[in-house]
Amino acid sequence: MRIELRDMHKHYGSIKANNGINLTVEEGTIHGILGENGAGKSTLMKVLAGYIPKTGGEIIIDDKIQDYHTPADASRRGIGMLYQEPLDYPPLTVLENFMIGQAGGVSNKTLRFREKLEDLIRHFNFTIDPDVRVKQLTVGERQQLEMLRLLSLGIEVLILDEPTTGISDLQKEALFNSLRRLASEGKSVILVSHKLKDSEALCDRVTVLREGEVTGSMEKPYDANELLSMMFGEPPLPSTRSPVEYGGTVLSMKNISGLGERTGLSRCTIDVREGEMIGLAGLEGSGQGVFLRIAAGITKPTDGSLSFFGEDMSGKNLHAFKKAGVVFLPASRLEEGLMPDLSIQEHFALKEGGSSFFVKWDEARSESREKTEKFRVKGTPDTIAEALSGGNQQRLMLSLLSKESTLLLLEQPTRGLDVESTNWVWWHLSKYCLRKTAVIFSSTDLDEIMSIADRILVFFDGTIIKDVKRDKTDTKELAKAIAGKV
Amino acid sequence: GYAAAADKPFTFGLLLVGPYNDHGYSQAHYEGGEYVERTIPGTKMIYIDKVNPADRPGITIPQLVDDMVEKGAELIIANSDDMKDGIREAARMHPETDFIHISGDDVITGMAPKNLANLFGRMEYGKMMAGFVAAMTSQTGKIGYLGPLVNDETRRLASSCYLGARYAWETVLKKDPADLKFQVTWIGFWFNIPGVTADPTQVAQNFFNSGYDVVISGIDTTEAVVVANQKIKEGKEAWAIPYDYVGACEGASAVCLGVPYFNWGPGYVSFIKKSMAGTFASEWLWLSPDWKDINNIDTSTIGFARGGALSAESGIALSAFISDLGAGKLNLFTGPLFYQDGSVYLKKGAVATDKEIWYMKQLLKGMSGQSSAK
Amino acid sequence: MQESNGINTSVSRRDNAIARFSRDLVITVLVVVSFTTLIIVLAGAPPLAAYYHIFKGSLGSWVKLGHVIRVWIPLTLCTCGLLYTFRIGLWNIGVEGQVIMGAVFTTYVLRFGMDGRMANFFLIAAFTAGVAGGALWALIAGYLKTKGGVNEIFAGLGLNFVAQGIILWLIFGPWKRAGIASMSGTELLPRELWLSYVSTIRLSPLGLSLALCAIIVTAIMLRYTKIGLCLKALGSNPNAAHIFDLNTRLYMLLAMVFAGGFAGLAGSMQVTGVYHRLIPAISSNYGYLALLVAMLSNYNVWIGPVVAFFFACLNVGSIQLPMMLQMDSSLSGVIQGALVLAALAVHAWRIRARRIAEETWY
Amino acid sequence: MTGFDLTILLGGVVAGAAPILLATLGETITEKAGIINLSLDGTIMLSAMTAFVVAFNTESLIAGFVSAAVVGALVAAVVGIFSIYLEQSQVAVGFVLTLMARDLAYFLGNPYTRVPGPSVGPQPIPFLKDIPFLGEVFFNHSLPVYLSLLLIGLIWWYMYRTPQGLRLRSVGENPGACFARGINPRSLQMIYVLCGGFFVGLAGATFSLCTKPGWGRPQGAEGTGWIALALVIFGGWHPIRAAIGAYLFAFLQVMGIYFQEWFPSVPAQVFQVAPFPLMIFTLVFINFAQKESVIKHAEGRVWLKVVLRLFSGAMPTALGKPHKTGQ
Ligand SMILES: Nc1ncnc2c1ncn2[C@@H]1O[C@H](COP(=O)(O)OP(=O)(O)OP(=O)(O)O)[C@@H](O)[C@H]1O
Ligand SMILES: Nc1ncnc2c1ncn2[C@@H]1O[C@H](COP(=O)(O)OP(=O)(O)OP(=O)(O)O)[C@@H](O)[C@H]1O
Ligand SMILES: [Mg+2]
Ligand SMILES: [Mg+2]
Repeated sequence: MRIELRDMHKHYGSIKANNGINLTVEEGTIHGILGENGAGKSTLMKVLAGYIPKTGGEIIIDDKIQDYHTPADASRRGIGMLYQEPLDYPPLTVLENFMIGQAGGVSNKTLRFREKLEDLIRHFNFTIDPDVRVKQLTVGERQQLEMLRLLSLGIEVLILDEPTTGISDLQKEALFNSLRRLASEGKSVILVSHKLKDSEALCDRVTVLREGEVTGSMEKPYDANELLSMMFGEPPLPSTRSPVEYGGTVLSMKNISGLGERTGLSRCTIDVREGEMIGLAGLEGSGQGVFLRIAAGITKPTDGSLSFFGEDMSGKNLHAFKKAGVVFLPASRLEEGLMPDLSIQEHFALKEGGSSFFVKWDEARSESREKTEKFRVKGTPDTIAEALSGGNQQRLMLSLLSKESTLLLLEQPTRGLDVESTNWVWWHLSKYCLRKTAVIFSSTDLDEIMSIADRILVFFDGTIIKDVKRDKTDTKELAKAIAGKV
Repeated sequence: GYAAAADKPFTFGLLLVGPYNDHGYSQAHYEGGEYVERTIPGTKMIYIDKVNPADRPGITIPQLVDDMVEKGAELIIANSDDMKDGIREAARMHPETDFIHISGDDVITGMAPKNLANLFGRMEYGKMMAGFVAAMTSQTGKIGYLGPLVNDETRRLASSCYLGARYAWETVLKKDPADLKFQVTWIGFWFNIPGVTADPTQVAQNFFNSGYDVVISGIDTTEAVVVANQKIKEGKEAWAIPYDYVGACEGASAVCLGVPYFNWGPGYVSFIKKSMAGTFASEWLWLSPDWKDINNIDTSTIGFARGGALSAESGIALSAFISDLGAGKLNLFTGPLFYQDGSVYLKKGAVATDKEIWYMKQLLKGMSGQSSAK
Repeated sequence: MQESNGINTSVSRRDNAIARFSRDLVITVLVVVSFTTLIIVLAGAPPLAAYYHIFKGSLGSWVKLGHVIRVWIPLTLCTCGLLYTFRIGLWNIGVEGQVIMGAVFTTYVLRFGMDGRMANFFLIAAFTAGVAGGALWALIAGYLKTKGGVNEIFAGLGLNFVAQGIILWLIFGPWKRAGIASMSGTELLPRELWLSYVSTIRLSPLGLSLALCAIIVTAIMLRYTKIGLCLKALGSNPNAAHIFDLNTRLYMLLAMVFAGGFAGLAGSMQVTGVYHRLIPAISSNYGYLALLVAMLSNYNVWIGPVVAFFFACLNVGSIQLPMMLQMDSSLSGVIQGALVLAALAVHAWRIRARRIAEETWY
Repeated sequence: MTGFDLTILLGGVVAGAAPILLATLGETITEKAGIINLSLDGTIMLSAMTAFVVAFNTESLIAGFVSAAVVGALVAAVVGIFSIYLEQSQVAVGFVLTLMARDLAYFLGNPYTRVPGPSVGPQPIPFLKDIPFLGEVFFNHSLPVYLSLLLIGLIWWYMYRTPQGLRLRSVGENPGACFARGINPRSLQMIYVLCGGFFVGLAGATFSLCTKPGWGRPQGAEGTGWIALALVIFGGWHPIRAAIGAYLFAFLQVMGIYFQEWFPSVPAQVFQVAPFPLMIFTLVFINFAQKESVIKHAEGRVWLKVVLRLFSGAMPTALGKPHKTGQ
């Protein structure tokens, strides 16, 4: 099936998410959509999948103009999409997830669909148990399930929005193989991603979006630099930071265990020294989150001891940790990091501890003015956090950090940021290391960890299975560790 | 009060605790007021019903009285025991207006200001008749009494019921005293307030389910009759005796043995005449039935309307009972009578005084149920 | 609700806000009036007469105005309290029970002063106790929420019924009048313990000034103090509390204490200023009504009292309906509910309109 | 009443629980679909009034029940429209309606206060009613009671054994995903809101035409709506466990009368509120049972596991958060 998009428009108020996009996807090919954050990739795909209404433009399927408004219509026309954030039902079983949307009526159809599902699983030699609850699956498995469901609907064109975030290289291989297989069976695949590597590995052709418009497209073999310039204007400069010598021990953990995420954390023992920049590698939810939250004093360890500068912190409350200069920035900004309905100015007033009973509004205002200036946050003191873009929210959070912090705990600090913002963030953080602040960050992107961290902890199933200096290891070795092989 | 000028009508106000159309206590008062309008020309009634904190949250008696006085009321009647404090307070605020508190005793206790009088009917006679027919009818000898809240008045009425029943059981039917069971269950107020009072429907059902075949209602509403109707539909034998209102048996002739009712007209008229003449005085009026014809609307404050389920012979026995009471041949408040705890209420041969009857400190020996909210 | 971006100046925002507000008001009122009229006609009564009597019955004379204000005082107190809990995103439906417990604690203290000596001392002590009682009852709900993880709505509801049980038990049990157990409540307080009032309009100046203070204090607390800011922040996103080192539980409890305290004060007013004794229905549903007031005033501390006054007028005036038109007075409740619904509808409709406008922006 | 007979007692419980059971089941459906209808208490009153007035004027019980159900659905529709389509706070709308519907009932029902009217007669089921114990308890009632009994199983079967039921649960879990799968979450939720309201309406009718025949102020149904809401949680959003809760509650209420005589020192009124502390306790326990540490602690301890499963109420993930317009 051949898809052609003509002069597609999607506007959110003043924001032109898609602004006159033309794009053609040939039958039986794998087509890559590249672009920085907010380039308009997801939006375009959601329109194509009928999930959101378009503001203007035409969708042409096999030379016929098609006008549809719901995902149902789209899948009836053979178009199905794997969304950036998985749209399934964690509390229900795999089989139930598979059935919802296909099965109707009141007669019990479980058996028929069980067969159907098991056939598909075998066909792609996946390993999913139809009877476990989806919340027990890994992100990768959830994608697989979703894909099988779409295929069982008779999908001709499969759209995947950033399917490679947060899944292991093994799962990624499995996924890519099945995609290749689909293409060979004559189906079209559209792959949305930030990641050049993925597109290069898989796609027959890529189209690059930027600020809602097509900046170019390219056949195999690809010229990485040219693609980068299409994505970001000029190719981004790789981050550099001058080496610092470490000071005394900031944080030391002994046999710390804790609950949380899927795996929890078990018997973790490390020391962190002033000025160290430590990267936490591993699949999403292998214990990094718990580790960071325990270190930040948000989660209480079930056993083991933890101390700052030699002072035992066990039994101390969050406040004590703050006093010790620990700062934690969560991955999800609006969910965990900021107050969506509060203005930038109110955020500063809130941060301003002090014991005064009344709020010093004028001070807060002036401070927010200068900080937004300094951190290049696009917004006025009265802009509410929700109205800021993802990157600007990240900048706002960083601008709220106090200089006196001794330990920075950052959960995926560059998640969803484009390369420029990313570089800016690292440049900013490196200044903290110079001030003898220890920085611990987690990331799903190995290359990033390799380029930034000078010490790397690899998490697997809630344990640290590798703890090395950056210059003593390489990507291959880490990748294996992440997959559980040491 | 002062004599009303001939041209402008004499307005009197009525504060009803329940709905004016409740087929019970409040409707009896409402119709009493209508009777006044009919019989004394140039009188006009204004009323407000459901005057109780559950139905009218935030409303106080003085506030309502203020309003009625504004509307020109020169005499105001409060028909419920629990308006006692409010009406007294209001009477103090409006010394130029006359007040009647039904079932109160401020005049006896001397707490009443000069412009507040008390009025009540000797319902114990009505209740005796109710108890009488109940005992005459009951097959199982188990009589249930659906009591409202516990106070002197309700104890008095429940006890009168029991005395009537005991008289029928022992003297008329010559049955063994031990076989008569008279159970009083209090719900907590004059009518059901969900989550506040016990549910009279459930209480009545329990009576019938556990062998009681006659339920006498001491409350203002008609649950007893409704449930009895349900029970005969189920094929059980069930009778009920409502309270307060002459029409309470309507549509329930299959189960209703009769109803002891108030006829407020005569009492109202006497007070309003006085007030119009400017001779209103603080007095305590406790009116008896007109024994010549207890159902005479112009003269008898207490009546007993016979119900469709009353058997002929019971009816005859009842007539005899009534004439004996009327002739004074029979006074059930005659000693020896004992309180529930065995202490003496009336010594042998002693006849109770009005005060002794009015202030009934406990239920009588032989009745079961709580004597006071402990 | 929030402006799409902070660029336009606060001034222009304010006056078009006012314009919007007045337009909404008109629409809402129109909707409600037509709805109510329909209901009244359904009940077979003359609508105009009904409205006339409600108006005359509430503002027709000084005495009536006094009655209105006497209702307005507890209503306003409860509303002020609720603003704190709404700020932090708690639905303190337990306010009803908090009023009751305030009244119970007040009565408990006053029972020691039944002989009428040292009246002022006992009154002050009683009001303090009332505040404490309400706050305590709110704290229980607060702890159930923060420690027990019980949704405050159900905790509150449950506690309302429990409070109802306690007050009944006291009135029919330990605190009953000698030999009598009746809904008419506990023994009447001696006159010394009644809140003094101006007899011509039956209005207690102390109560009035308390209510006014409550409004001002609340306004300042919410706008200019750390506490107010923190409540707003946590209401916006409790998950980010740890970033700003805010103790969510502490502030939840704090908000509950404020709400309960004001509610308890309302309870004290009911006992000392209105009924002069403890009755089972002492709360007069002002707690629930205050929730409507808060919603209708869009949680605004200045609009709140105005709405409260209007609601009080409805409550007092509606007594005329049964007297003059043989209609049930619960019409007032219908009108109040309809108002809130209509307001919500208009509000929603505005948001829709704005979104559609943006969708079609080119 | 000294005559304490378990059979009669339980019979009374089954009969007395009918309306509250209907309401609880209705709300369970609504909340399973992700919408909280807080207006139950008012809805029951309004539908009770409608049922009586209609039955009184048309002299047809059927008409009474139908009209009540329709009214119930209508009130629910308001909740649905406001929360699903207008995206307003469900709690707010529901609460307003609670108060408003109740007052509306009192207002419109005023002329019918305490007038004797029609009521559903008993319909013992032949043969079955003669089974010694069970007969008296289950098969000696009126039709609405049988209906309530029947619905327990029916609703369970529908929810957990049919594809439609699967949809119902799914929309309560993640409406967005439903939309992506071509199910229109809004109309689906709306349907079940209406459906739930329908049953609540029946509950009201059962009050005024069967359990507590007649209309008055107070009618006697006041407060049950709140209890039903609590029972839904008590039942962990599962129809059968919700039903058990309803019966437990009815049992306590009936026992109140016996308590009055067994513990005379306690005023009758107190027993009326007994169930509410119980509800709070249950809610605390449910929460406690879901704590990770507790679950970990239960590993291996069989009996503890059983208790926990009993209380593990799985709240629909999207409860109270309807699908926002696709952007
Ligand atoms: N709720 C909102 N209200 C108003 N404007 C909004 C809202 N959400 C997003 N925006 C606007 O959308 C634009 C970008 O937001 P968004 O985070 O979606 O873009 P982005 O490209 O992902 O940004 P980044 O790359 O920094 O993450 C910003 O200008 C922001 O003001
Ligand atoms: N719901 C929304 N409201 C306002 N603006 C939006 C909304 N969704 C997307 N946008 C805007 O549309 C633009 C494109 O968003 P989109 O999600 O398509 O970017 P993307 O290419 O998928 O970025 P990413 O790689 O982060 O997924 C962004 O600037 C964003 O601000
Ligand atoms: Mg995207
Ligand atoms: Mg983004």
